[in-house]
Amino acid sequence: MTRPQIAKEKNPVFGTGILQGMWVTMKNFIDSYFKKADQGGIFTIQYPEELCRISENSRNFPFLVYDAAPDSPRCTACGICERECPTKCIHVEMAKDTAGKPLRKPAVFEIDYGLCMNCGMCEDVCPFDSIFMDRVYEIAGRDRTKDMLIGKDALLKPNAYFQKIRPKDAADIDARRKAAEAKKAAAARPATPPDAGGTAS
Amino acid sequence: MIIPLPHVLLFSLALFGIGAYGVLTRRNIIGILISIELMLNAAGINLIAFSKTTALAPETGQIFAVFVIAIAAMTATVGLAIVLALYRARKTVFADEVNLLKW
Amino acid sequence: MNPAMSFLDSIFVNLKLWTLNLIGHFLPGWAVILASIVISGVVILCLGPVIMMYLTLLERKVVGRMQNRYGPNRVGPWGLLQPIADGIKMFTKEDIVPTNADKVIHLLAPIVIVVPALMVFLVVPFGRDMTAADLSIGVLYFIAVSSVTTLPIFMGSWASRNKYSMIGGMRTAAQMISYEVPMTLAVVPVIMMSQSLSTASIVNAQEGLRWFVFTPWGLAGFVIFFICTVAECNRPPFDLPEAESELVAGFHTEYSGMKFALFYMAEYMNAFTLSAIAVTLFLGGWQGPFLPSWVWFFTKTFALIFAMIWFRATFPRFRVDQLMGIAWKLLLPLTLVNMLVAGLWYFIPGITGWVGAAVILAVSFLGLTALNKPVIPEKRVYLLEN
Amino acid sequence: MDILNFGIKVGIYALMAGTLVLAVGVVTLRNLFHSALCLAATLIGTAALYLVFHAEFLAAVQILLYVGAVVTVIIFAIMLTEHIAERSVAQRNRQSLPALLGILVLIAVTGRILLKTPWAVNPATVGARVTVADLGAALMGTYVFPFELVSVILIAALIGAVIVAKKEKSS
Repeated sequence: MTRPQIAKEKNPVFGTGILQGMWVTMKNFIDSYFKKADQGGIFTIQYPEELCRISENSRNFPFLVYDAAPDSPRCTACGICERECPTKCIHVEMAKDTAGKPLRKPAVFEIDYGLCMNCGMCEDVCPFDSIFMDRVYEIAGRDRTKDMLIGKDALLKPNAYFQKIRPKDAADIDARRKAAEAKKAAAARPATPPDAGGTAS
Repeated sequence: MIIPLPHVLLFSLALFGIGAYGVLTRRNIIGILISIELMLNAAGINLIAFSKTTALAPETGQIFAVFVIAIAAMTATVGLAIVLALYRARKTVFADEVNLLKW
Repeated sequence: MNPAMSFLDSIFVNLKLWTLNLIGHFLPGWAVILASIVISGVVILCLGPVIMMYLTLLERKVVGRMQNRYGPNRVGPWGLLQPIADGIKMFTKEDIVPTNADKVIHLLAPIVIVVPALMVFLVVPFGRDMTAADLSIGVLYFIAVSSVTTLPIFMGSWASRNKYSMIGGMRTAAQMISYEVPMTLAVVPVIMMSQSLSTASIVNAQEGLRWFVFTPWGLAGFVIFFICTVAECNRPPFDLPEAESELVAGFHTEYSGMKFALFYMAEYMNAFTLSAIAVTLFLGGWQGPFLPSWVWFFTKTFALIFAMIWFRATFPRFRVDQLMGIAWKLLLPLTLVNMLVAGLWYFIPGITGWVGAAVILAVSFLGLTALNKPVIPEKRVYLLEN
Repeated sequence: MDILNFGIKVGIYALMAGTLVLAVGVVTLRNLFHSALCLAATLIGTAALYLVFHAEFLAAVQILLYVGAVVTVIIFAIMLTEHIAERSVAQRNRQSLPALLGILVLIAVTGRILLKTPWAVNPATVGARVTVADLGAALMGTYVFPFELVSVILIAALIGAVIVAKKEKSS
């Protein structure tokens, strides 16, 4: 067996290595007072006062988008997301008017955040660009059946919010929707659009 | 002297007697060493007490007490080294089991 | 020194005298003596734990800063109430005693360990005329009392009936006995120069800026003493007795709640008193220009404590053989040389003595380091038996 | 000052009694570790008694060397040989009773002699305060030969202890 070669000592004078090491910690100590996080200062985030900067692509729980007002969401209560959801955490009921005729918007839209596994399937399958993944994370509750079951009122958020959290996606989607609408308007110019109130933006 | 000399001497005598009893009755060699320390200590008290009362030069007794302490330290180190060597060789620390040289 | 400064300088001394005068009006003479003892005692008994509490906070903050963190800053402004929160937590924790433990000694060990830690405060000169008891054997008293600390550590480690505690206790014994030798010998030149063992007169011998650390033997002695100090209070990089990664927590593995808190307290009070004694012996104690004496004393002491924390944040733990090697093969011969050098420096006045002393120390240091080349252990080959 | 003096006197006698009780513990306790701890307490009690005789230096040396070093070494040895000293093994040989009787006779006779002897108390010595400097001067002057002798013996003991306790290399 040959003995492993020990690297030649870099510091010729005894003790300089110790001083170098001490200088490293001292520099850290001084930098922690005078430098910003990205220049070698403290990068700890003081959580409740300041929040983490979240990257645009972060996703966790779904929410619903409305354009003009919360009582006219993009969602048409088609129920595709409800069917496709792997954990079956979405529950949708279609709204009906007084005569019993179904309206194209949800009466009940509930998501059980306790069940949801943040897969984003609902966002992929939604044909009306209505359901998207949010990135709120301060949603802890004391009761897993009550506090984790989020209703329609809490789920509905304006398009402006969506544009704020995911500007790139939102811009793409808005552009696509605008183009589709323009096409539709061009095709059916003589007639009035049947659901102008619902999709106009 | 705040207390009479014979009282101190009686105290150190009692300490010496207790130590001697320990030396005579303990089986464990370390126990015997501990008891010897007690006896040496009693001697130290006597030296100090005499140096404070009857000595011609007051520091004599203290000097010899220092020597006693030094000797005690030596006893402890050498004695315990012997105990360890004995323990390694014969797996015992009992004085009456080390009887190889007994007739 | 202007009157305002001298008022500040002796504020605590005058406060005590004033209180004693007040007591003297109402009570007989023996009560005044008793009260004098009680006042000093109470001040020390309060000072010790308070200093300990804030040392823990200081340590956590400074180590945090050195590791790019904030450290505790939630309880109270800048985390100032954190030690109190910790104390409450310690008080309310369950006290667990192992089944096979030696119950009495297990209980006694943490109580006994605080006693020497508090007793050392007696000879610390906190400022001008601010030594609680100016014993004629002050330094020796300090060395003697702090050497007792080994015993309760032994008691705790043995009574726990735990192999980690046991190993920790054994390591403590080896380490503390070894480092006591160079520590005591490093003090000898100071005693030679000041010709006294009393801490107050040692400080007085360093009048003005003639601190012992500004002489060749003083600098060497200070460095040796401080290294031994760090080793004596089991702080990193000498924390083998309580090495977390190897021994769980060493001798206090089996302690919880208030008993653990007492161990912790003793450790931090030892760190403080040892730094204070290092300041007294080498850094001129409370001597210093412009500021009140006690401010100087505490500034210097906390500077040393900061250095200890700095070591903790910087250095990895020693190996056992390296630990023993430093004490016996490097520091001990160096202290012996240092004693000789101190004598030479005293008898050869002027620049010759200075240069000669410095040269002898440097040469012996380099020689010793050359003799103590790190041993690279043989690579072990384990042959599989077939 | 009378009350203070009386208190000190009572304290000293209590100290002596406590030290004796602890010393009895040293020789009678079955568990060697306990008796080593009792020894430490006894030695501290003795050191306190040294303080009564104004031998501060001796008291400090006593604590430093005995409690700090000797007791630690003893405990070290106890720990290394511990599992032999188990509770089931007899810790005392069969000469307890004769030893006790002999010691009692010794104490009785010597104590009687002690009390009967007219001690020639030297008033000059009683008043003298021995400083550390005095001790150092005496050690380096009058007693330099025993001092050197003790240091030689210390070195011999140190080397001897290392040699005796050294583990022989297995060949």
